Amino acid sequence: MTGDVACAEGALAAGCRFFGGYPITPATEIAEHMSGRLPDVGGTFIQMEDEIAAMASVLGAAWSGCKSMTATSGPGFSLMMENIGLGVCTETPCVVVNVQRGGPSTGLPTMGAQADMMQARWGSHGDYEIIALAPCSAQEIFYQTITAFNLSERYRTPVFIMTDEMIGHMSEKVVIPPADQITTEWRPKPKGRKDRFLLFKPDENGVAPMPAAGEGYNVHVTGLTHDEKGYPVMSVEAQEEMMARIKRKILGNRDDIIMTEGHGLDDADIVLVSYGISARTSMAAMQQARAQGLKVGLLRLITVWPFAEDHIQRLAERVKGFVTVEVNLGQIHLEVLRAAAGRAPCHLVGHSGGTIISPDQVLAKIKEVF
Amino acid sequence: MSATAQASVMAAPEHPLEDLIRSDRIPHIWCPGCGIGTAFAACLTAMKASGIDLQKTCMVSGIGCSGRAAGYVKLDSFHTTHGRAIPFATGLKLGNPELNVVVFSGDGDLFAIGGNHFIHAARRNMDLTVICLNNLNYGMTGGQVAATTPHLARTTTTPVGNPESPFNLPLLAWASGATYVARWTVLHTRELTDCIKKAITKSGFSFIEVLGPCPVNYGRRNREKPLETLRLYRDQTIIRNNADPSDLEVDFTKKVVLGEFVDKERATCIENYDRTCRPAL
Amino acid sequence: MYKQITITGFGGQGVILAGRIMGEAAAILDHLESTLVQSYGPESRGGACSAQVTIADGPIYFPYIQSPDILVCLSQSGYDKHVATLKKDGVLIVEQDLVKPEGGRDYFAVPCTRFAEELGNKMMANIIMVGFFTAITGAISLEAARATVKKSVPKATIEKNVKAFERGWEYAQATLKGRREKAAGRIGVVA
Amino acid sequence: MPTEFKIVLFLCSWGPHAAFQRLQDQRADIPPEIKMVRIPCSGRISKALLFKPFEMGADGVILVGCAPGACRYGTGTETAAENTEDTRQILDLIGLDGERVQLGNFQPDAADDLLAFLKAFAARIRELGKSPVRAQAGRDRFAGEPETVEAIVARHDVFACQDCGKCTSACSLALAGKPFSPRYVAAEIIAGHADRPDVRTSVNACLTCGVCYERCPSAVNFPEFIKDMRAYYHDRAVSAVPAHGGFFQSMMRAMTSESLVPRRWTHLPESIRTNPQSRVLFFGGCASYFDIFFHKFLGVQTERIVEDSLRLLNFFDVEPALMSDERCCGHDLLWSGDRENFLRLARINADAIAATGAEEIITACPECCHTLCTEYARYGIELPVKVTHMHAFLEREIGKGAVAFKAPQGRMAFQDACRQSRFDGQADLPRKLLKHLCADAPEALDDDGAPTPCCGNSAWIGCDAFSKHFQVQRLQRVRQSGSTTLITACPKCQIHLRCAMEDVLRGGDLKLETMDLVSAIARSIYWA
Repeated sequence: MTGDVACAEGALAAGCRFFGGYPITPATEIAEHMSGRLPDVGGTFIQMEDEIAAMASVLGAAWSGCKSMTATSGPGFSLMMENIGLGVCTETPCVVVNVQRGGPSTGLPTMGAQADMMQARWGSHGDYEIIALAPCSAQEIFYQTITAFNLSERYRTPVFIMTDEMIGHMSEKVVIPPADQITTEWRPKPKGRKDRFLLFKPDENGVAPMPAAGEGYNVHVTGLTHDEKGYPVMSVEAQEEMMARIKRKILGNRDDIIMTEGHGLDDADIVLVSYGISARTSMAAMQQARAQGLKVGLLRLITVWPFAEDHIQRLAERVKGFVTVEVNLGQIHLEVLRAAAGRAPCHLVGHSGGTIISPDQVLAKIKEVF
Repeated sequence: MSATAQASVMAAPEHPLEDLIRSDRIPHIWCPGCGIGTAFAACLTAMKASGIDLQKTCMVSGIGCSGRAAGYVKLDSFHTTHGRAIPFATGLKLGNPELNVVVFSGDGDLFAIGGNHFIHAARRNMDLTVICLNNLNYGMTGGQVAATTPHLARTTTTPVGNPESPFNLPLLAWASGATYVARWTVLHTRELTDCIKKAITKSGFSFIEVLGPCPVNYGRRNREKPLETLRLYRDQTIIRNNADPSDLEVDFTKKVVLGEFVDKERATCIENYDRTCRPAL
Repeated sequence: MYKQITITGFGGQGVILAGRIMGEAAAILDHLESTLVQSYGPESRGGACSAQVTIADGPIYFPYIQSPDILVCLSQSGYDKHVATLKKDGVLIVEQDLVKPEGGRDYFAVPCTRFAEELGNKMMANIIMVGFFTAITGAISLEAARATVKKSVPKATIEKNVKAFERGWEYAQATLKGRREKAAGRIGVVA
Repeated sequence: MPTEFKIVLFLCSWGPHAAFQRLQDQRADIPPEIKMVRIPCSGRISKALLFKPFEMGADGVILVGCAPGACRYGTGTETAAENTEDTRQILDLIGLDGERVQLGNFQPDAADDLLAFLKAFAARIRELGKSPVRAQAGRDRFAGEPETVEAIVARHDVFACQDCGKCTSACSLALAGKPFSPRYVAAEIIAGHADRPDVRTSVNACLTCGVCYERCPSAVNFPEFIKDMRAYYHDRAVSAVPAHGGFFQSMMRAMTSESLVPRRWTHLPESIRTNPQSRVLFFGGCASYFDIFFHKFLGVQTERIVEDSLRLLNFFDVEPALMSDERCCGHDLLWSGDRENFLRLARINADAIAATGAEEIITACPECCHTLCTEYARYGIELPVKVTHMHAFLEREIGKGAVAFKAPQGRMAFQDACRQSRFDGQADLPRKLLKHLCADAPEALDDDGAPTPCCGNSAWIGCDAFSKHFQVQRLQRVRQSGSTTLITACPKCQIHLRCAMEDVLRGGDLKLETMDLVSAIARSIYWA
């Protein structure tokens, strides 16, 4: 199946029961697949009038007690940013898939890129932390979609799957394990007296329990800066406290959230840093380089946000350099540069999108920097 | 504070809507002379009177003065982004069809930035009750022109008069497929309350426009004293149920028609979805 | 085993579906690994498009194909664009009536569009090509290919499509038999 | 002295009879099993007459004529030698020893030599033993077969005839000017005149080509009606004598003896590959008998069809099984009214075919195909195999592709086989093959797609000047259209049309190359 279909199947396996979407190449297949499958499992699919509405409906459904998601590509991702901000502010669990294509604006609808990575990080206004995953195969999309839902529920936050046209449209074998072998998590539920319940009072892991509408908690949910009760409070202190909580629950759980995969890092002189489809290019390039006797390793970022800066820092102490491979003009590359902090030179193999990077290009860069 | 004083507070008669209001958030932000409070009270009264399960009832608002209503109701309430109350409510209702979802918001929020969502929700016949407090301008941001501002009316962004023409909201709702449409002013609280009650208990997309004064921003710039606005509501309106929707322009130089204009049955979005997409269930 | 296959044609010929059937047959029923990537223009009918299928018995990292082992061309423009990329000892398969190969390179040809029309629906040319491809290249097994065809087409058309698949497969068998016979010097009945 | 052996001696009443009389006068010990039939000339004993005694239970036949050069009629001795030789060859094929027929030539004064000859022959026959052919006794009727004319008429609903005359206006015989009308025959039989000689003659004259049935608005199946009527006459022993002296019917009746073991495939070229275990059985038919019988005619080579079929099967990787004792399918017996012997043959065939274990029978003969497939089933004889005409096999294999055809030389016309085109509704099948054949030169095919009329005869009965007349017309038309080759689909069409070309007066006007479609394909197909 294609990466897009694997994503939809992963969502269903994770327990997603609401999809609010708007068609856009190359993410449409996810919506199409969900539209056929959701009614059978008691869920609901709706194609909204635009991506803004789609994202709003996803948040609404999340507060109704559903696991909900949407899928889009760059232009739609831009439109969703408004309500993604609302989702972050109201700490609403949901999953947003961005099957990236060439941008800016309408860009290259049928051709892939990885150039929305920074938009994922900073796309909505204000300071915040976000979780973004970048799977590199159809099988991994399946599993990472489940993981995305689990992280989203665990930390009450929107989670992004930053895939791309190449993987979205690539068909590969996907093994779907039986339901009892799939772990699905649910948002922590409040306990205790309903009239004393505080919607944003975190428990021990920094995340506040979350009821659903209609359960009698009479919650108030607002995109205004709010206190633990959820009431708007227009004050410096309230802002500080709210922001600290939103950042803490993510950054305080970095070890749980950040997933990477290392190949040949133990003896590597040069480390390729890559994610998504480019990680496959990098893997092929690494094998070719190794065959030529070049000690090259690969750090594949499965979680892109929060950024695995500790890993980079540790590697920077002992490697001769980093080569970041991504289909953009240097987004994660700048993060690597920041984390390496001058301890190791950082290079980029990237271009502005439309096609995948070939292993030859990476190999050439490896030879150039060796 | 003395015990006596406390006792006197305790003894004070309870507000009839006490149980539905987050009294810990009072005072509210609405200005003196504003019509929102009246409309909000009518809405809460209607909710109570309708006998629906209030625990299963939510209010969703967008941004603006009216959008603050969700913050004052002691129900599950959602104060969303500007213009997006209806799609948020759509997700809420689809995610859990047992919920009664009332959208309470202003004309700027629902019909300018959120206009597209309004017509699509009406087209789908989403089972929502949408109450629009129409005060003819953007009140919260200081009185800018809105999609409902009358032709030639003055606002901060139309200092010499509005060159554009306003929406006829009931006509728009009717044309988009709403199954219940009514219009009242805040002066007509009894009729308004009855209609909201009817709208809440009726399935399908219900829309109620409530004309309410904004003396601070709109009234002041258009030489309309608060009381004069209410007088207009009394003198320049005419109640005509089932009126032709195209006759429903808001133009106080002529008579403004009030009443219940549409009350029809049509399968809701969820009924149609279940029937079409999961006939076996 | 590591086989890279490029299928080219114009939109509407079912190039992508053909590629998907090949990949799926290999991955699901032949228990191999496979990837399929595709490129197409904005039009779903008439524009040039191609599918790139990699079939391997180990992991496939880079799913894109620069020089295929097998090139299947359903259109002249697809042929013109891709023929230079085909490996020297690669296998070239073309739509007999739509592609005129030049340059003396050996190739296999099947008039799959004509066959499809004879079977009642031009849309099945791609399935005939899958059948032909299966027999000529052996990249996927007959059983896997046939079962995948059944799974990949609308229920009402399964029977027709299996027939189309077998048409292509038989034609390939005949082609291969003809080549064997010719190699053995048996050209005709009398000669 | 009674004896178990029976030998028929055909004795020329000129020279040899004088010698024989002397032996009788001398009371010479002529072997008692020899029964003498005095004849005017050995040249008058046709192959049919030479064979007939065997059908009737004889163990040997002697033809004795004058010595070469001494014939009173000039060519008698020569003709007798030819007929004897042909008959011997056919006897060999059919599984009766050729030696059971012997020609002798004696002068009147060679009585002793004649006696020695007769004794040697009788001894030889004793050595060979009794003929495996058993003379038939009693009748073996098809159960439930209608016996009365009324029943036959009812069975085919001949009453439905509207007397419209469309049949007659299309009938080849009527068009050739013969006073023959299907509708008239039907009307007369309905009227109870079945036993009138002219009606009987008409029933026997019918070509059973099926054009009338094709035209009939009431769908009266006239050929089937004729078939039953012929059986009716046969039951009453008033059948007409078939063409060629009834040789073929005789041979077929001989084949109904189970103890007879034909040796059908002894002359197969070595290059042809067969496999006794094959799931495909090839059914050859009577072509090789025809070739011997008609060998004097313009190079009739119908066995070539069989050989080319086998070569084509080999070409497509099929190595078929052959039944070494293959018998006639029985078509001609059935269509000349001898239903009981048809059934005997059919039963023996069905058992023999079942015993091969094959799943499919392929035959290149349209009559064999129709008979095995349709007629056997009609008379309750189930064949446990699928019957495929060679054309269908070829269309299937050629359809798979990868073969091409050398462009034909000249222009070709096609002669349909009635059993294929009209009876089995397969007129398009040979035409598909012709299209393949002329793929590179479509202008070489002269065919409007409609089945052509009958070749002029069927089941070896009813050949006359009228059938000759329309054969000539047909050949002339083909020639006029510019064709140089006539492609046939049935060995009999080839024989009949070649016969018409033999016309000494028209000679060159009618000459066309004739070739079976199978052979035409075999000649030009190649792996592309």
